[in-house]
Amino acid sequence: MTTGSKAGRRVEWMLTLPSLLWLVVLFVIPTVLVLAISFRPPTPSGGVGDGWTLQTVLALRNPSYPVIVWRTLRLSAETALICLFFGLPVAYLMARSSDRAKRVLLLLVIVPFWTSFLIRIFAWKVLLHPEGVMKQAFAWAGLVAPDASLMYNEGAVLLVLVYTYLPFAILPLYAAAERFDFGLVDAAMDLGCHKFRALLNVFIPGISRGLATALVVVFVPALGSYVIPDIVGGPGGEMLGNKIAQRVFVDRNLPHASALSSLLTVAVVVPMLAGLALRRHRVRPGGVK
Amino acid sequence: MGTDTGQGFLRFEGVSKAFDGVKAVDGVTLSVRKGEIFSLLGPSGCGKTTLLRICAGLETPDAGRVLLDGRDITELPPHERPVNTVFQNYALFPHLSLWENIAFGLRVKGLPRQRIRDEVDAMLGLIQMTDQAHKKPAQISGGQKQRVAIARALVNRPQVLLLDEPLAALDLKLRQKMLVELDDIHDEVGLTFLYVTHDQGEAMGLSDRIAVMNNGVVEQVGTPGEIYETPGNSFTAAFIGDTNFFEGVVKGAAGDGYSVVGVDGFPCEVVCFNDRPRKAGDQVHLSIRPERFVVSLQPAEAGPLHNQVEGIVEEMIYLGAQTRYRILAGAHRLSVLRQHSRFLLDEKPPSWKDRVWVRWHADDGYMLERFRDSDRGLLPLSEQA
Amino acid sequence: MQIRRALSLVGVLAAVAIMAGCSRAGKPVLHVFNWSDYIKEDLVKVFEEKYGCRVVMDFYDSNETMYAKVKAGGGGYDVIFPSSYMVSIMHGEGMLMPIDRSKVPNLKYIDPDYTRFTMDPGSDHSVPYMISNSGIGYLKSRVPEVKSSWGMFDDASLAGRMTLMNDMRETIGAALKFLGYSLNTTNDFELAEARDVVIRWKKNIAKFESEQYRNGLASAEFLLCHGYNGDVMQVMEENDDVGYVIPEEGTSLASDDMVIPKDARNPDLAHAFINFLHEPEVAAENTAYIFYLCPNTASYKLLDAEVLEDPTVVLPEALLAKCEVIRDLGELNEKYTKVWDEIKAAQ
Amino acid sequence: MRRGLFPRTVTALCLAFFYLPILVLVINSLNGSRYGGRWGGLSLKWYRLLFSDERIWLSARNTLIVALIATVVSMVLGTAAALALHRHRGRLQDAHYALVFTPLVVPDILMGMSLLLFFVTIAAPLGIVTITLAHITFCVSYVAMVVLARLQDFDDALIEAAHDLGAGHWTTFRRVVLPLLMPGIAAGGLLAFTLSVDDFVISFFVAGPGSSTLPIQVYSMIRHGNPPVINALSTLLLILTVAVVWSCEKLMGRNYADSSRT
Repeated sequence: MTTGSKAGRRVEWMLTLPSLLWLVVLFVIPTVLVLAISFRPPTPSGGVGDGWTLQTVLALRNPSYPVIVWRTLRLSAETALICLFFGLPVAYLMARSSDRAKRVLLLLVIVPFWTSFLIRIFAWKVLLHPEGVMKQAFAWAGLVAPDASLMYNEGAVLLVLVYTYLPFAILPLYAAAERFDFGLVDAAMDLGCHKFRALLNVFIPGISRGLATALVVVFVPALGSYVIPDIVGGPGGEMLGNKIAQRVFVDRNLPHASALSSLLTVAVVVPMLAGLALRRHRVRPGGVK
Repeated sequence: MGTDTGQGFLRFEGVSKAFDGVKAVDGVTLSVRKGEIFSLLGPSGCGKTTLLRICAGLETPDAGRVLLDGRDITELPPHERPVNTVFQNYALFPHLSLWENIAFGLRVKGLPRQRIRDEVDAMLGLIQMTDQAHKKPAQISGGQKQRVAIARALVNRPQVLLLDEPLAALDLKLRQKMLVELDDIHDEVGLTFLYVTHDQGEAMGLSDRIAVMNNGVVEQVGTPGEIYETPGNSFTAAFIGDTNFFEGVVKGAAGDGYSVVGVDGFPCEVVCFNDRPRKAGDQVHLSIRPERFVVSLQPAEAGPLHNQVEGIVEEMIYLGAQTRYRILAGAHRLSVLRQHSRFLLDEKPPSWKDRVWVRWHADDGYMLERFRDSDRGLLPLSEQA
Repeated sequence: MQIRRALSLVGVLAAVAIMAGCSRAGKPVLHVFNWSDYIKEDLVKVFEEKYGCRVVMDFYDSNETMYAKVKAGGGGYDVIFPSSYMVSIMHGEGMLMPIDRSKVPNLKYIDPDYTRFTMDPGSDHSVPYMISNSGIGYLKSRVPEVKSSWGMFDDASLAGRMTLMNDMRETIGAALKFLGYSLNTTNDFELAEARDVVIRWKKNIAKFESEQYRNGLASAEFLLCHGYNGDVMQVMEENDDVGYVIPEEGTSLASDDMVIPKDARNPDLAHAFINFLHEPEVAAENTAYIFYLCPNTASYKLLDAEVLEDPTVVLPEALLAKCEVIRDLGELNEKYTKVWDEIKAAQ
Repeated sequence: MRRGLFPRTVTALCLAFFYLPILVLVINSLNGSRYGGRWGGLSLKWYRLLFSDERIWLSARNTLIVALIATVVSMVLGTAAALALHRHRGRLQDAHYALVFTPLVVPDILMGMSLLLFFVTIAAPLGIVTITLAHITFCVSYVAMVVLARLQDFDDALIEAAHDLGAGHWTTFRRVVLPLLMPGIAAGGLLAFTLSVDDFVISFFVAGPGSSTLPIQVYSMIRHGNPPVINALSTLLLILTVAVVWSCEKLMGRNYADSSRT
């Protein structure tokens, strides 16, 4: 086509420039700003001081942070793994269903997406209410003490995280399973594999791209969770997101908030970009034709 | 060699095009006469499609020019050229009805509504699809799509119609039927067709003239008969039809227009027709088409221009119209076609493991220059046993 | 062409949205930033009608949140309701507009006794709104043996069903009072002791919460909560099983004031709003509804005796002597932030 | 091969898990008691309260305005970006791709935080404008990705065919590329709209006085304890959602039947 020509270049710039400029101004510059402010001192009145300092970043060594960072990583990883565990059979069933059943199942998975996510979290508060039906049933069964609360602990945070992100895991898994050739499973069984082994050895590797995507789309947003631990988490369920929000909305310590954000940014964006660079070069080599 | 230097309606002059440093088209000069069906024939990757796309304006050549009716159109963008293309997979617009697909070019030109309606309806009549006009491309068959694609191009009255392997997506039966239809359409509209194909059968059946292309260059231009009977080189001989190749050395002359050739692995020397000045010691390829051999269970009497070798039937494949034999003769395996003619049924057909005699007349062989090394992979050189 | 249909639907929606906007355009707008449930909404409607304007309210749950939001470019509010110590911080930062006394004639009703709670006795840049105290709200039927002490948070039998405020000055202050120290202390040892007390309490509480405890108390989600008197009293209106005690060790008193930020877009209307809330009838109605005391002398006469004699609204002198107003500590505020961080991070 | 018992059980459990909270919420919207745990008789009072709560409708209006603008702008920017990424190769597009892709994986809170700092630094007054700018920023990437996926299936020969038939760049774009991409662009727009309407975290960071969107309002209502009204609101939204999905499905279903398979 006209890729190489001058007119082609002009068209390319015309198409590229709007989104490029927009994202540079409203995404790159703000992110760099966060990184920069991490090295500024805070002022007691809640502003950003002049000059440069390592104090803020070094303050991250304070023992209170590793606890939160570790909890954030652990809860996110647990969420991702649980979502994969439950998402896989669902995606498998969907991919093997008739076209009509597929559509219905897909809709059933997507519709909760379209109810406000805050409202769904709030519904869990009602479900887990210490005077609610669930709790009373548990107490009656002797599973929990009569005055105990099901909420405000790490378990509740994990439960609601899984609830929120499970559809995000199902969709890419389903997309991958849908493209998978189930004849391969039959072939493996024909070659003497037990059905479970056949699925493990053929189906799982066959949808590895989908698995990776599902893992990323659950794990990464979970790292930034803020609302869920805020609403159902207790004093011991704080995650990195809550700390950032606290620094911004309560302590008004922007450099500290920036340092924490930078930590999260580096943890998320750097591996992402590296993966992207690798994949783009593998998948889209050079030109078309 | 073999390039056409005469004046023509559509002319390529020294056209070259490279992709990522690889030459797809290398200094091609060709001319197409007005009103003829001209085919570009060659294996995939030979540059024929690139040449067609250069003609359509979809690629810009790195060097050379394209002239249409004496006018240089090299720099003209595709939408300003008086040529139209029938694409390989037809490229019908899936969101438009067949009627709208055909009307597309006229609408873009901004013709009056009534005129568009008339022309599209006439074109639908020509391809006999008037009753399907409202359908979407997804709802019709491959053959119908092809007809619509042709109609969509023809309705613009191009000076040249470019066809990029238009039959490749069809099955064998349909292909044969469409070939006839294409020919009919050509007769009816009397346009110049530039036809790209890798299928020699299509090219032979349809074309007035063929340009055989390989590695971005034109190997030979000629009528189908010329190309089959007197291939310009080993590549053409191998690509057009099936043949047996033997590497040989000219030993000397054998009367007017014949030479004696020594072939390694043959027990005897071979007499062969020679139309070029060759002297003893020249390296040549000897090409003999499988249908030119005669195979029988008894040796025949030798004549002055007869060749005969003895061999063993290694393999036989029944093809319906004929039988293909693979016969080990000396150090060579010969591919031989035997027609199932009534005249030959007197004799019991040779069978597996039979000792047979393979004969051919000196005029049935053809001597060619040796091919370039780069072509080696393309050639079905007879196996050395 | 369902796409075209969808697009036209979007167009209609847009038109509706814009028309909904237009119908209200033209009226002046007063942007108010307030604590939640800290004003009787009906009074706001009265004000809107009287001045032909529209009042838009946003809410916050702690002084720090409010300050952070306003500081972070959340300008454009006309009236804000910070506690006194926050008023002095904001004033120090030059964020406040001086009060034009001529536009607030009702200043004459301000209770002179009130001056001991405020840092701006002359109403130079702030006008008092309400006096509040913090204490313990609880469910009478579930916590029959309630003690009027901060020590209640050590009661392991209520573990997981109690809340402390998510407010560092209030919660650390409660622990300091429990230990018998001043809640404005800057003494490191006292603060460290208080920190350990809160960390101990933390094991028993469901969460640090400054707003949802009202709802939690009302629905018996929580059995015992650290909260403000008026808030708990409002819950009591709905659920008479709820009780409120002020710990005998003393507690924090807060005077929440009304201020007009420098960048207010509608200062005249803001002055009018402040003046309106000090109309004796309005102040009385407001106090009777939200159960905080408005220091407006003329309004006292209009209040029910029940309210005036309620020891949690108007504190008895003996208890009052043990209470303190939270003060701005300037740079030393950071000590509290640090202690608060340690509390939050403790396992 | 039969569909096993295990996938079916897990799927049933997951769907129950998805819909249990929603069921609770619908039931509670009709519960006369203010507090979830107790049943206070069937009542529509929360719906009446909802319709008289001006703040909810104001924030709904804000949400709608933000979402519509964000959707339209991100559809334009995203489509252009997708076209550039699809058609061109080279360093510029590599960088462009990274730039478009990264916002998809950056947690909300980081985007909210960085945009807040940015707006504060340039002294932009926070409000509905900053919310809209923020929403466009994350919506662009989603639209671009959806359209790009659609472009992968796009037959470039159609563009060549249009040129060949005499159409210039603009005509080709308008009459061939755009109509064929429209389902993709619409899908991207729908996604952007959904995301914008539901976004809380980013809006919360960059919101200013009186610019509350519906999620911010809902959050504040959850915190300040006016839950039954939220239940009523979300029940209504749910009914609306199901109605829209259902009618879309009807329309699409008919459309599929029309054009069979491509």
